[in-house]
Amino acid sequence: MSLSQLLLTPFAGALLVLLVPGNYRVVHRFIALVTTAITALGAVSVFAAFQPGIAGMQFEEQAAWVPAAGFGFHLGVDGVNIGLVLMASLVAFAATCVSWDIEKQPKLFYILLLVMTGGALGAFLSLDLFFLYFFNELALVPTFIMMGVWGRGENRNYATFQITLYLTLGALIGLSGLALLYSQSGANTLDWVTLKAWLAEKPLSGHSQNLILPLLLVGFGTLVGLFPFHSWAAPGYAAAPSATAMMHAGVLKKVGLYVLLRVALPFCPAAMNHWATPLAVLAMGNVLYCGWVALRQRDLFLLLGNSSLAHMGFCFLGLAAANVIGVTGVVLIMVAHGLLAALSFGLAGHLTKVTGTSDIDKLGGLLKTLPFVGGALVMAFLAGCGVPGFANFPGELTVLFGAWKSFPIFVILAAWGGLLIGGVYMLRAIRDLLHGPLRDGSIQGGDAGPWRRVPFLVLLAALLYFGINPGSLSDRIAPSAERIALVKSISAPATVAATAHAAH
Amino acid sequence: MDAHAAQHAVAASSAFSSRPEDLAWFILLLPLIAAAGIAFGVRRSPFLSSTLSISATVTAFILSVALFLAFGLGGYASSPSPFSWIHVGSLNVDLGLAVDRLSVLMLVIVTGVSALVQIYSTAYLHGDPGLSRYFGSISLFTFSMLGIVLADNLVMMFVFWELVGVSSYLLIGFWFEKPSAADAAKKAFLTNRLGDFGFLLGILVVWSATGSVSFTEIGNALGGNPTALGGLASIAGLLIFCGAMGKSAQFPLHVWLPDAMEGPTPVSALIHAATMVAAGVYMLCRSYVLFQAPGAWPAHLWFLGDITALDIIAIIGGFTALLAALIAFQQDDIKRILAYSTLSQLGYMVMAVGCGGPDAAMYHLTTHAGFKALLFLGAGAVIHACHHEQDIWKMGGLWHRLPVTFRTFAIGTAALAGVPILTSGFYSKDAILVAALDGGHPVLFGLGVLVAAFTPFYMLRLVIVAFFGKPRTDAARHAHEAPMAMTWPLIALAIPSIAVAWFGLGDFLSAHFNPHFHAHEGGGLFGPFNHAPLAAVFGTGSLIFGVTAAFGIYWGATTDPLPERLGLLSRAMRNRFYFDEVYEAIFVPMHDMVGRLAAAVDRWVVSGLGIRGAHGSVELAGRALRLLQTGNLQTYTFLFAAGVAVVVFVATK
Amino acid sequence: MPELQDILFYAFAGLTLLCGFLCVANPLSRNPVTSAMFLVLTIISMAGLYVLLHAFFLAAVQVLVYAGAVMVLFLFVIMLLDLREEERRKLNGAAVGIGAIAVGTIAGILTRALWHAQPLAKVAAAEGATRSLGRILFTQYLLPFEVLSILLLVAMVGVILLSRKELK
Amino acid sequence: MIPGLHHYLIVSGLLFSLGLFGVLARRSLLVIYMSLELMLNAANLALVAFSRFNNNLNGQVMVFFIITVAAAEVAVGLALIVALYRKRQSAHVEDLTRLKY
Repeated sequence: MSLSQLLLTPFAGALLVLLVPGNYRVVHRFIALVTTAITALGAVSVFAAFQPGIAGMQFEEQAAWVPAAGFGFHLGVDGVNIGLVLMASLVAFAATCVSWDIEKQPKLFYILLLVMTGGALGAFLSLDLFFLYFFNELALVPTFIMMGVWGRGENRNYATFQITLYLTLGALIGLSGLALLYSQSGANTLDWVTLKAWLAEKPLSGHSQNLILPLLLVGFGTLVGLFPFHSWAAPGYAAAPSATAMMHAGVLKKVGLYVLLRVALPFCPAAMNHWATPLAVLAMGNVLYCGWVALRQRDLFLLLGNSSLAHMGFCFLGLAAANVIGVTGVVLIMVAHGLLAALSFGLAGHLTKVTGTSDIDKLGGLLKTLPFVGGALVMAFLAGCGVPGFANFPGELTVLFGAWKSFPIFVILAAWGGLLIGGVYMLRAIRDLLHGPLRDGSIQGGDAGPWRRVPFLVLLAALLYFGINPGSLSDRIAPSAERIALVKSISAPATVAATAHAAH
Repeated sequence: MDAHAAQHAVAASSAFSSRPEDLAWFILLLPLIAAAGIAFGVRRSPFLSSTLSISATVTAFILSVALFLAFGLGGYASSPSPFSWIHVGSLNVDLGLAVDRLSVLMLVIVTGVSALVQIYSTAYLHGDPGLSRYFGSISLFTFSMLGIVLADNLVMMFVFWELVGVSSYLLIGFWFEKPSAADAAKKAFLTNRLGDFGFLLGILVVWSATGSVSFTEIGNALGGNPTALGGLASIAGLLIFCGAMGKSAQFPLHVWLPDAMEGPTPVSALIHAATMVAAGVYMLCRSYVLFQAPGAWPAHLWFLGDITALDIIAIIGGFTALLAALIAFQQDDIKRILAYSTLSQLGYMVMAVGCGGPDAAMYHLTTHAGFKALLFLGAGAVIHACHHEQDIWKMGGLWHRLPVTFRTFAIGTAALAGVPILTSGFYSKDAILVAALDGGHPVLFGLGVLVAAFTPFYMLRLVIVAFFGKPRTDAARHAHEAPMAMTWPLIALAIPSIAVAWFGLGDFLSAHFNPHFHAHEGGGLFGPFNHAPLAAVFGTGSLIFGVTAAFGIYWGATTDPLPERLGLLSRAMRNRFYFDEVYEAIFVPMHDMVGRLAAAVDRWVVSGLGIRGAHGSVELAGRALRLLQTGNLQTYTFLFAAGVAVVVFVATK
Repeated sequence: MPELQDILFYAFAGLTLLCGFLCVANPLSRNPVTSAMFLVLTIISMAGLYVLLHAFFLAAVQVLVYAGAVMVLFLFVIMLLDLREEERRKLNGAAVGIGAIAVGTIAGILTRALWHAQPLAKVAAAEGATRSLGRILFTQYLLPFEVLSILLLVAMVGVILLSRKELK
Repeated sequence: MIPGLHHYLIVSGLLFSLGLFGVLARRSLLVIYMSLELMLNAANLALVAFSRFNNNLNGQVMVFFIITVAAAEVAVGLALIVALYRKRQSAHVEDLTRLKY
C-alpha cells in the first residue's frame, strides 16, 4: 500500500459514509470500521516494509501544487514518523471500534472520525510543512465539533470552548513560526527535505532562530499541553467522547511534538541550545506539577488527562536534551503514549458508560464485576507508571539516559515524578477503583463482550510488543534521529571506550 | 554429586544448543510460556492452569540442576544475546544471560522453591475462584525472578527488578477485595519504587562514567581504571544499594514486608522469604565489582571522609537485623514473626556484603531460602489447620495433632537458630560472623552475635507457644494435619536445612569472588571451630543463651509475660517502633499537601487567573466595546469615516 | 484673458457645489422633494463639467440616467411614503455638529493630500472620445459589460420581489 | 487661473464632503440615500477628470459602469426603503435601531 493510498483511505471512507443515506446506521458503522481496519493493516504493512538502519525518507511520493510559492504535496516516512503512522492508524481503528454504539447522529460522527483519522495520518505523512499544518487543522476541527456535540459532563461547553481557543491560538502561533521560517530561510519552500538540505548549507541567522523557536515552542507546545499552556487538556478529555479523547490524546497531541522534532530541532539548533534549559524546566512543570495535580484528582478522566500531561513532560525533556538517545526516546514515548492514552481513555469510557459515573469516590471493587475491563485497566495503569513490558518504559528510560549528561538534576526529578508520583496516583486509582470491596452493588455484568475487547486487545498487544521488543522501533528511529539531533552522540570517556573495545 | 549423570542431562538438552549455558534460555522462558499460556489459554480451568504452571517450573528446576551440576564448577560464561533490546547511540542494551556460579545457584533456589510452593498452593488455595490468576502471577513472578538472576547488564536487571515488583504486587493483592491486602500491595510496590528510583539513578551514574551497562564491561572498565567512577564512586554504590534496600526491605524501607503478609501464605514463602527479598542481596553480590572500586565522595561531601559505601551498607544491614529481631520479640501473628525474622536475616546478609563477604551473604541467602520457605509453608499449614487463625496465643498443643508440620517446622527453626553441626544455618551464619571479624568490624560482629541470640529466642517463643502447652481455642483443639500436597513440600524443604545438604557451598562461592581462594585445611563438619573458633564459639554461645531464655520465659505460659517486664519497650516493639505511623504522618501528607497545593494552583492560578482572567478581561473589553453598537446607522458611518480619515491621513503623510 | 471654457468650469463647479449644499443642508426647507430637486440640479451641472472634460457620452448618460430615471424613482418613492415628517422633528444638533467636524476633517485631509500631490501635465485629449469609448467598451470590457446586464436583471428581479405586498 | 486636474479634484472632494455631511446629519433615509448618490457622483467626477488628464479612457469606462450599478442599487435600495416603511411606518434612522448591542 503506497502512502498516498494509505492517506486517502480514510477520506474515501468518509465520502462513502456521506453518500449512504442517514438511516442506514449499520452501514455507516461498517464502512467506518472497514476503512480504519484497512488503514491499520496498510500501516502495519508499511511499517513491516520499512527498512531499518536507513536514515533517509522511504516510500516518497511527490506532486507539485503551487510551484511559484514552493508548496507541494510530498509524502514520505523515515524513522521519526513511521512509528507514529502505525500508532495513529491503530488508535483510529480502536477509536472506531469503541464508538460502535454512538446513538446520536452516527453518520456525522463517523464522517468526522474518519476525517480526523485522515488528517492525523496526513499530518504525520506530509513532508511539506504547509500540508502538515493543513492536515493538522483538518483533524483538529472535528475534535471541537465532536466534543461540543457528543461530549459528556456538565462542564462540556466550557471545556470545548477552552480547548478550541487554546488549540486554535496555539496552532496560529505555530503557524506564524512556520511562516517566519518560510520567509527567513530564503529557500522559497516549506518542503522539509529541501529545507533541510538548504539550511545545512545556509543556516538561519541566530537572530531569526531566536524569533522562530519561541513561536514554535509556544505554539506547538500548546498543542501538546506544555506547562503552563496545559489547562485545556484534562477537562477537555473529561468532556470529550471516548473516541475523540482517544484520537486527540493519543494521536493529534503528538503532531505538536512531531513538528518540534522535525522543525525546531534541526532548523534552529543555536536557539535550541539557548532554550534547552528553560524547556527542561517547563518539562519538569509537566512531570512534577501535573503529576501532583493528578494526585489530587478524584475524577478518572481528569486523572488520566493529567497523567497524560505528565508523560508529555518526558518528551519535552528528551527534546531539550536534543541528542540521539533523547530524540529516539521522545519518539518511543510518543508511540507508546499514543497507544496507552487511547487504551486508558477507551477503557475509562467503557467504565463510565457501564457505571454511569467517573467519580472515583463512588466506585470500588470493579475488578470483581468487570474482570476484563478491570484487568486491562490495571495493565494500562501499570504501563502508565512505567512498568517494564509496556512500551512506555523503554521510552522513558531512553529519555532519562539521553538527558542525563545535560540535565542530571532534571533527570532525577523526572525519575522521581515518573517512578514515584506516577506510581502513587496510578496505584491509588487501582486501589480505589478496582480493588477493595464492591462499592456499588447495582453493577451487574457490563464487562466487555468478545467483540468489544478487540480494540483494547489490539492496543494492548501493540503496547506489549513494543515494550518487549523496543528494538523494532528504535532501530528504525535511531538513524533518522541522528539526522535531526543536535548532539550526535554522547562520547564515553576515552579510557573506558578503549577498555570496552579491548574486552571485545 | 553424580557428575556423570549431570553430563548425561546436559547431553540430552544440548540437542537444542551447542553450549550448556544456552540452557539458561529455556529455564528463563519456561515460566513465561506458562504465564502466557494461562493468560491466553487455560484461564478458565484452575486444574489445567496449575498443571501447566507446575510442570513448567519443575522442568525449569530439573534443567537448573543439570546446569548447576554441569556448569557450576566452571567459570563465568555469558550466553550470546540473540536479541538486542535497544541500541541507540552510546546506549546499548542487549538481553544477554550471565551464567556463572552465582546465577546457577540462584536458578536452583528460585525454581526449586517456586516448584514446591506451587505444589503446596494447589492444596492451600484449593477452591479459590482466582486460582488461575494465582498460578499465572506465580509463573510471571518466577520468570521475572529468573530474569534478575540471569541478567547480564544493569538495565535488564532493572527491567526484571520492576517486573518482580509488579508480580509481587499482583500476588500480595491476590485477595484484592480485602482492603488490607489491596493497601499492602500498594504499599509494597511504592516502597519498592522508592528503592528503584535510587537504583535507576545509580545505573545512570555508572553508565555515564563507564559508557556501558553490562556487568562484564563495567568490570573491565573498572579493572582497567579503578577510579573511572571519579568522585561519584561511593554515591553510585549507594544508589545501586537503594534498589537492594527496597527489594530486600532494609531500614528505612523495611515497612512493606510485614504488611506483605496479607498475601496468601505460599506467596509469602516464595516471594517474601526465599526469592524476591533475596534479590537485593543477590544484586549487591552481582554488582560487587562496583563496591570494590576505591570509594570517593564528591567534594562537598568531604566530611564523609574514609567511610566507604560498603561501610554504610554494613551499618544499615546490621541495624536492620537488630531492629527487626527486636520487633519480632513482641509479634503475635505467626506470619509477622516470620516476616520480621526474614527482615532480620536479610539485614544479616546485607551486613555480610558490607563487611566484604559477598560469599558469606550468598551462602546465607541459599540456606535461608530453604529454611525460611519451610517455615512459612509450615506456618501456612498451621494456619490452614486452625481455620485461618494466625495469632499464636490462640493455638497451642499442636505438636501431636500436626506431626509432620511440627517436625519439619522444628527443623526449620533449628536451622534458623543456627544449631551447630546439624543445620545448614549454623554454617552460613558463622560465615557472616567470620566476614564481620575479618572485615575489621568488631562492633558489627558484636551486633551479629546479639542478633544470633535474639533469633532462637523469638523463634522458640513461636514454637513453644504455638505447638506446646494446651490448646487455647477450639480451632487449635480440632486441628488436623494438612493434605499430602502440603506436607510433601515441607519434607522436601527440610532436607536442605540439614547440614550436609549444602556442604562445600561456602568454598564454592568464595572461589567465585576470589579466584585465588584456597579451601581451608581441616574443613568438614567441625571446620568452623577449627579455623575461626572465635566466631563459632560466640555463635554457639548466643544460641544457648537464646534457647535458655525462651524456655525460661515461655514454657507453660498462656499469656505473654514480656509486656509486664519490659513495659514501654514492649509496647514500642509491638508497634514496630512506630515506623509506619511516622511515615504515614510525614510522607503521605507531604505528597498530598504538595498535590493539594498544585491542584489549588491549577484551579485558582492557572485556570483561575490565567484562563478565567483572560476570559474575564476579554469579556470586559467586549462589554465596553458593545456600547459602540448603538444600532444607529449614523454612528457607524461616523466611525467608518473617522477610520477612513485616519487611514488617508497616514497614507498621505 | 480667461477662455470661455475656464469661465464655464468655474460656473459649473460653483453651481454643482451650491446645489449640492442646498440638497443636503438646505437652511430653508427640509422637505425631501426640495433635496431631490437640488440633487437633479447638481447632477445636471456635473454633466456640464463632464462636457468640459470632453466626456460627452457620459454627460449624456448622466442626464438621462441620473437626472431622468434615478431621480424620478426618488420622487415616486417620496410621494409614495409621504415623508414630510422630518420637517416636524427637531434637528439633531449633535449630529449636525459631529457631521460638520467629520466633514471638515475629511475635506481638510483630502485637500492636504491634493496639495502634496505632484501636479500632472495637462494633456490634450484625443478627439472622438465617444467612438473610442464605445470601441473599448465592446472589446476590452465586453465581459464586465455583459455581467453588468445580468446585474441589472438581478436587481430588477430583486426589486419586484421586495415590493410585493406580502413581504415576510 | 486655468482649471487643471487639481481644480476638478477639489470640486470632487468638496462634493464628497457635502455628501458625507448629508449622510451624517440628515435623518430621513431618503435624503441620506440622496447624499450617498452625491458622494458617488463626486467619485465619478474625480475618475473622469483623471481619465481626461491621463489621456486614458479606462476611467470613463469605470464611470459608465458605476452609473449603471448605481441605477440598479438605487432601485433595490428604494425598494428596501419602501418595504421597511411598510413594516415600520417610518423611514427615519433613529427609529431603526433594532440591531443595537
